[in-house]
Amino acid sequence: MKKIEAIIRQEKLEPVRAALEGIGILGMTVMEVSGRGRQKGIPLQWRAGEYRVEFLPKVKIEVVVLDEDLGKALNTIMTRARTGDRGDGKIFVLPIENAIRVRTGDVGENAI
Amino acid sequence: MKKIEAIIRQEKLEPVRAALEGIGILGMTVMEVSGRGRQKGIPLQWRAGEYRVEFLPKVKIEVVVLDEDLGKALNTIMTRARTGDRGDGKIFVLPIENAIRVRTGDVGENAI
Amino acid sequence: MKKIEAIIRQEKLEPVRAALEGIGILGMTVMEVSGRGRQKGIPLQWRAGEYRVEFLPKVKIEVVVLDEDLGKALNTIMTRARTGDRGDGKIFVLPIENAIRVRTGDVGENAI
Amino acid sequence: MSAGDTAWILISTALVMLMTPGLALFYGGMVRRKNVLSTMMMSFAILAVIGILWVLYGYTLAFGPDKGGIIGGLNWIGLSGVGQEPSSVYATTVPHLAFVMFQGMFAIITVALITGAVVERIKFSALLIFSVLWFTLVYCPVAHWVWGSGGWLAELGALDFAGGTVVHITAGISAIAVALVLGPRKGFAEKQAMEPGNIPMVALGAALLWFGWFGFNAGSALTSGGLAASAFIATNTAACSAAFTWIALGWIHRRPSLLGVATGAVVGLVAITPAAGFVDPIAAIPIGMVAAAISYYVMMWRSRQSVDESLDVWACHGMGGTWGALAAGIFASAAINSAGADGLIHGNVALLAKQLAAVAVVWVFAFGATWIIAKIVKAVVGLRVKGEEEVVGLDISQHGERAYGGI
Amino acid sequence: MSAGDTAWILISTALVMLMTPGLALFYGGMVRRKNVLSTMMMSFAILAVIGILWVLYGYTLAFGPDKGGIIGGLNWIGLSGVGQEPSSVYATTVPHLAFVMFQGMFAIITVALITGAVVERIKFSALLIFSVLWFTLVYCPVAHWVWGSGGWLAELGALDFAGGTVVHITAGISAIAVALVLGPRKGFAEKQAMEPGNIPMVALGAALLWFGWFGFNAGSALTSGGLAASAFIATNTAACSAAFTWIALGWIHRRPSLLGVATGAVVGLVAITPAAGFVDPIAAIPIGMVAAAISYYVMMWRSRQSVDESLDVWACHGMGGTWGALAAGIFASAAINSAGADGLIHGNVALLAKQLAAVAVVWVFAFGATWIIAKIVKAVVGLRVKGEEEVVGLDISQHGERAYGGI
Amino acid sequence: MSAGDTAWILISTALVMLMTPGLALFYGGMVRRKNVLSTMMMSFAILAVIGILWVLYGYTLAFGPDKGGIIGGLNWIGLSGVGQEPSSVYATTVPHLAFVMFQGMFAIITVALITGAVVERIKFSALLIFSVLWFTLVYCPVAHWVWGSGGWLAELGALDFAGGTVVHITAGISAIAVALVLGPRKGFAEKQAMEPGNIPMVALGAALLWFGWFGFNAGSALTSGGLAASAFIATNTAACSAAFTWIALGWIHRRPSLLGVATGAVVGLVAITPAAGFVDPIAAIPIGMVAAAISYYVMMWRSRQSVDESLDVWACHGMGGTWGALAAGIFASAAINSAGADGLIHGNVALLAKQLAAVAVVWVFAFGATWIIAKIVKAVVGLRVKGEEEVVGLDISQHGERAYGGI
Ligand SMILES: Nc1ncnc2c1ncn2[C@@H]1O[C@H](COP(=O)(O)OP(=O)(O)O)[C@@H](O)[C@H]1O
Ligand SMILES: Nc1ncnc2c1ncn2[C@@H]1O[C@H](COP(=O)(O)OP(=O)(O)O)[C@@H](O)[C@H]1O
Ligand SMILES: Nc1ncnc2c1ncn2[C@@H]1O[C@H](COP(=O)(O)OP(=O)(O)O)[C@@H](O)[C@H]1O
Repeated sequence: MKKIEAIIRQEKLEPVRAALEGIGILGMTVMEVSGRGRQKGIPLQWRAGEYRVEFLPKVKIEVVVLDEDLGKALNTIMTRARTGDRGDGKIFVLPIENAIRVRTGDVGENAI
Repeated sequence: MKKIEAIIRQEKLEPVRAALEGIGILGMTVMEVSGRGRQKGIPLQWRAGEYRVEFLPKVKIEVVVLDEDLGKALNTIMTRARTGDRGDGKIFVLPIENAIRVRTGDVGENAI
Repeated sequence: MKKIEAIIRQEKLEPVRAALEGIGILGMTVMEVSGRGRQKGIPLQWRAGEYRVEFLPKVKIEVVVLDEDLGKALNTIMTRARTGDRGDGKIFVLPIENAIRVRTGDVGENAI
Repeated sequence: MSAGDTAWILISTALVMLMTPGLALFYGGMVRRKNVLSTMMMSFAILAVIGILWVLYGYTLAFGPDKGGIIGGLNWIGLSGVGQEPSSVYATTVPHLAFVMFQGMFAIITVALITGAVVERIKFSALLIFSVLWFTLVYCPVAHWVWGSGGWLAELGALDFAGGTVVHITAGISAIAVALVLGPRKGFAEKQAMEPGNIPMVALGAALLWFGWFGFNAGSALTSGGLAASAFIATNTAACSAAFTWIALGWIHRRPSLLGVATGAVVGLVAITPAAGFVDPIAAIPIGMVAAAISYYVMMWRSRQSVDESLDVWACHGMGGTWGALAAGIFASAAINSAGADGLIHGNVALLAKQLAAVAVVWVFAFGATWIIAKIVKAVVGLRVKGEEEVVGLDISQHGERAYGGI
Repeated sequence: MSAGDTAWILISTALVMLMTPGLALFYGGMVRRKNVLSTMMMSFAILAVIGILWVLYGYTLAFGPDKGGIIGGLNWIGLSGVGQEPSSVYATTVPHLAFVMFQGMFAIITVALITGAVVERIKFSALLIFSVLWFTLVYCPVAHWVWGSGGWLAELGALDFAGGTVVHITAGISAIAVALVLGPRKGFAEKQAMEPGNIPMVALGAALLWFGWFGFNAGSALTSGGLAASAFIATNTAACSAAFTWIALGWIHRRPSLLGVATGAVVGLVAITPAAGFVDPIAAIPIGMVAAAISYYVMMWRSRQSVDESLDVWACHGMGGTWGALAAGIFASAAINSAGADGLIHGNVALLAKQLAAVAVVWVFAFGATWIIAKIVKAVVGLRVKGEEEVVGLDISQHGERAYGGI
Repeated sequence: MSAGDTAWILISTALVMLMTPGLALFYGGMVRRKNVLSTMMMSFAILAVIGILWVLYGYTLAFGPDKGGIIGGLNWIGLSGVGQEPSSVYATTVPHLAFVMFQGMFAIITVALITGAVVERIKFSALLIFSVLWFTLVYCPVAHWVWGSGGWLAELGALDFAGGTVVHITAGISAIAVALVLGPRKGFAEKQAMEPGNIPMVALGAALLWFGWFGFNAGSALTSGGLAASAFIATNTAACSAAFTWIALGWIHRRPSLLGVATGAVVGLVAITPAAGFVDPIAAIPIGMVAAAISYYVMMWRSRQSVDESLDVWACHGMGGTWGALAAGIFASAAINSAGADGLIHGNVALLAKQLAAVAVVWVFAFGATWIIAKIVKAVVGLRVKGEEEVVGLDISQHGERAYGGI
């Protein structure tokens, strides 16, 4: 099992979710985060003039998948989240040692 | 050291927290997340009629524990977070390579 | 590649961000979390008298770095986030198996 | 009929109307985030329901031609015979319909005040049924006793300028009674933190209450002139005095808080309500101070008891209203308002005795009647949501909505 | 000149002014969080722009000396000749300037109402241009027809106490027309959830609308007296009745919601608007009930169609205003207002026919004119933001700001 | 005594009261989330404290029988001798108490305005002490000079309809002085982003300010009639004109923002304040435009300087009030208000000279006195919270509460 952490544009959440559903991946957890990378920040309007915020709102999607689903999941996220401009985000893959479904107590791959 | 990521119902945070405290686990970090799994979404009331939101509010608890505490921590979370209905959530276990306590600079197991 | 998860005081975000920028680490993702550790909670004012909240607002910084940058990144965060009082937070290091830059599709170390 | 007086009553009526949404914000901001909509919904629904019942039968029960000092007759049911001309009995310089609506807004907010006792756990259907019964069986009679022409407490000579007994004591005492029948929120006994979800919303609610209270109190002069001005300035001064006292008390105990100032202001406004048009405006300073001190310590005491009267309607309105009614007996001056009387400091003990009598009667009646009504509603439809619904929050479980949208 | 009447008109004017920010909150809370500022901005910008145009030329177009029943003459351009003395034609007991400003607030909110149809996708510049054209070419003429001395619908004998046709039908019908030209939001066709960002804000907005509506309707009596009081109580009763009906409908379909109560109250207020000063206050109960039922089911029906009239201005204001105008034809009574007429229930069919005629004329004119204006603006400057700007949200893309600050 | 005039003054008083909570929201939404309660608390606490002091001694200092043109005598201390009958000097058609309270609301908001300069770092105790001293030593004297019967600036013939000098210049100039003594926020020098926490709250605050300003300006006519109507329409027009100008300036520089419109509206309201009852309503258009342009560029300039006058009270109120006072000297017309005078455009240079003199005197006095007061408070109790308290946020560190509850 692997954990995918994808930090993407907020407005790409819906297409990514739909595309993952399309390939049979339903379970996921998302959260609002603020990010910073090459795309350093953004100027916002103050009452007169502007100021710069260092962090931009992003969405982080966490999906735990079976090893065999990893490739297509990564691919799906990458293609759907891309605009080609700075700020498209990053995807990280982490190892998962175990998983448990709380409702049933299933562990390991059965829990996904 | 292991990191436990438990995504559970918001209303189960308090019992889980108390139960973990009961077995001597004090340190934890929680955050509000939105999740999706078997329990696909929920219908909400619009002005007239309803609409469906795809994500449900959940709470994610992150607890880093010593290897020897992992079992009882998992068990505690699982039993306290369960209702038996869809949407009870998932628990994932990840490896931790190192830990540091910022206040003292303690590293490794001493930092937990 | 390693993932650093640092849970620190909210007000330390800005100095930590600036210091990381100083050593060339630009990319990072931050989120608001609530935490609990030795510093158990805080009394807040109710209309008359007080009540205790169990969780305190913290900020979690997630930075994925190359292995060679890990040491100085940890050091930077630790020194800048420290006040010496309870509640300074924790830093955890996790293994990363892969990384992808969504915009270009770069994978592995190139994606950082 | 006076255009000036009418303008003042109409705008006062609008101001009092705004108090109920103000209360929705005041209460809504103090509950946990998962119950904010449900809490606000209570005030809005009561506004809707009592707003209809008032014109249908409430007005005539409260103000209709007297039946034995106890209740109004049904002559004005459905506002029949109530028109654009002034009444010959009430507010004789403004249209009768204006007086009807002005009074209606008082009935609405009184019922809404009680909801502070039952938030975060009452079934919405039960709340509506309780509200209708309480309005009919508690509010209308007490309003008649005190303000109805021929009402027995009015005849006794008890004074209540703008609703200390009618509004605040009835609501405050009933809050305790219904909270006792309903039982505490889950986690209350364990002293679980129940953090207010939105304190700026509480402050905004308090501000709208304060603003609206000028209509409540100064509007109760029922004319636009010196008495209204006097009540107006007494009202503002009491609010300031109690808010400031609350700051001081907060400091003594640890820190002054915005939640405290908002609460203090409301308590001051409650306390001046029965006295506003009978006392010298400067008397509002001690009235506000004492009110704040009483409510503050009663609230602290209550929070250590087992009764979960969640938003302290009793400590704020019950105790504030009681002190205010007695304060009217102490500070009243016939020189301020010839329709009033002299109080204790002007050498007249009788008024204070009458005030005490009125307070005692209304305490006993409101508590008893509300307790019975709550028991009946509990037996017939049940009062509480299911345990898991309470834990999930009433916004989702009762109303299928959540306050702040997702990502 | 009457000081009492003037006080009432001035405060009513302030109340109606507050409705536009109230609308900003009402609409702002209902859109997705990324568009809340943009949605609020529309109302605020319209307040600024129409507020200026009204004194420059709007007032004279709408109320200036009649030109053939169709439009006002330019005699009062830039308020020349309009002063502190009463007009000899309109509101003859208050300063002419007070009447100008009172009417100006109506013009402002009418334009702002339409924005509910175009939120989350319209270009801000296009909205401003559209608003100016619509105000000039739709609002001013219709206001003249119905309320201008010599206006042809007024001459016909059609009644509109406070703006059922002038305000609500024009706005509601135009909303559909502009929504058709503009096209739906991205994701609308796919039934993507568009979760309201802040429901307490919607409730606060509804409360301010309700509060302000007392000025809107009771202020439209233009004097402070029995008629204002009667309109006031009718207004409140209709709001309560429709809000309660919406609770009941919500329950039947699944759950009563705060969003629903807020909507219901507004619909009730819309429906009573044309009738408020012509009907018995008790008639407001059926008027509110029927209004709620119509709007509720029209809204359900609309949401299954392909037209994304996003915040249902048509279902609320168009249909509510239409029903209200017809209800005036049904329930009006010359005994309530001698300047009115008897309606159907008092045996007079003619009034209902006139009301129907006025409604039909305004539906057709507003729809056609708005459709053309929208097409022209679309052709000249374009109506929509770019696709990616829409997806990012208009707060950032149009205004470079976000509602709730970062960490 | 006139019931109509009294109704207008009473409701105007309520409107002006609401401005202080409106300001709490306006300022509260503009600071970082960790300081929103502390910022709101300042306005609420000032409302409480000054509300008491005004009736105790403020009114008599400002309006009591004149002592040498400089200050009022203590004859009316504790409102002794001030009653329900009209004063023989001020507002002679309304109860003296109504005038007292109306003026009291002005004193309150003036003190609260200054808090915009000191948010996010001042010690709450220091703020209270500063406010009491400033109120006593700056506000009361200046109010006497300009508005007190016998006040020397009034005698000079300087005009200030509703508080351009008394309210806005004193607050705006004092803001700079206290900000200089207090020093900038941590991170200000490093140009750290200080993102406004809640822009819808700012807009709501601006809306309540606008609404309340009708009482402020049109209420300052002190009667309900043509002059009030004229001031009312001038007020609204200036707000619209400045808000629109701010949109245009925002567009020129990059984007029009809601924060900008809210600011622009307030600046327009400030500028028209001294002139509202002396100028033709149409003159409000250029007055608003120029005000917006001045404040906009002064604000831009200020933000590049080292003085952290955080919410630009000086740029908005100081400069807006100054321009407004001069604009009165330019646009005033005796035909609008016989108690006024003709201004420059009517060929009278003298008035402008007097206005200039009054402005200069108040600038110098307010700056000097405030600087001294701030220095004294700093020396005695200290002005700033500790560095770490500032970093954590004043909500937690000063008031032990946080705005939006946890999970
Ligand atoms: N090294 C990193 N560690 C953690 N998060 C990162 C890192 N680099 C980027 N991010 C996240 O990805 C988001 C997009 O990154 P950015 O570098 O701006 O995109 P791009 O590579 O397309 O220019 C950032 O806002 C941040 O949240
Ligand atoms: N594969 C997954 N990866 C990440 N989070 C998941 C995954 N599956 C479920 N979750 C999280 O767990 C929550 C509960 O999952 P769900 O499948 O609805 O529970 P159950 O298995 O009891 O039906 C979801 O809302 C989501 O936040
Ligand atoms: N075992 C843990 N697992 C996850 N997060 C933790 C753990 N221990 C502490 N934390 C996080 O670190 C924060 C600071 O921890 P705390 O123990 O209070 O600091 P200190 O060790 O300096 O006293 C907590 O609020 C919590 O968010």
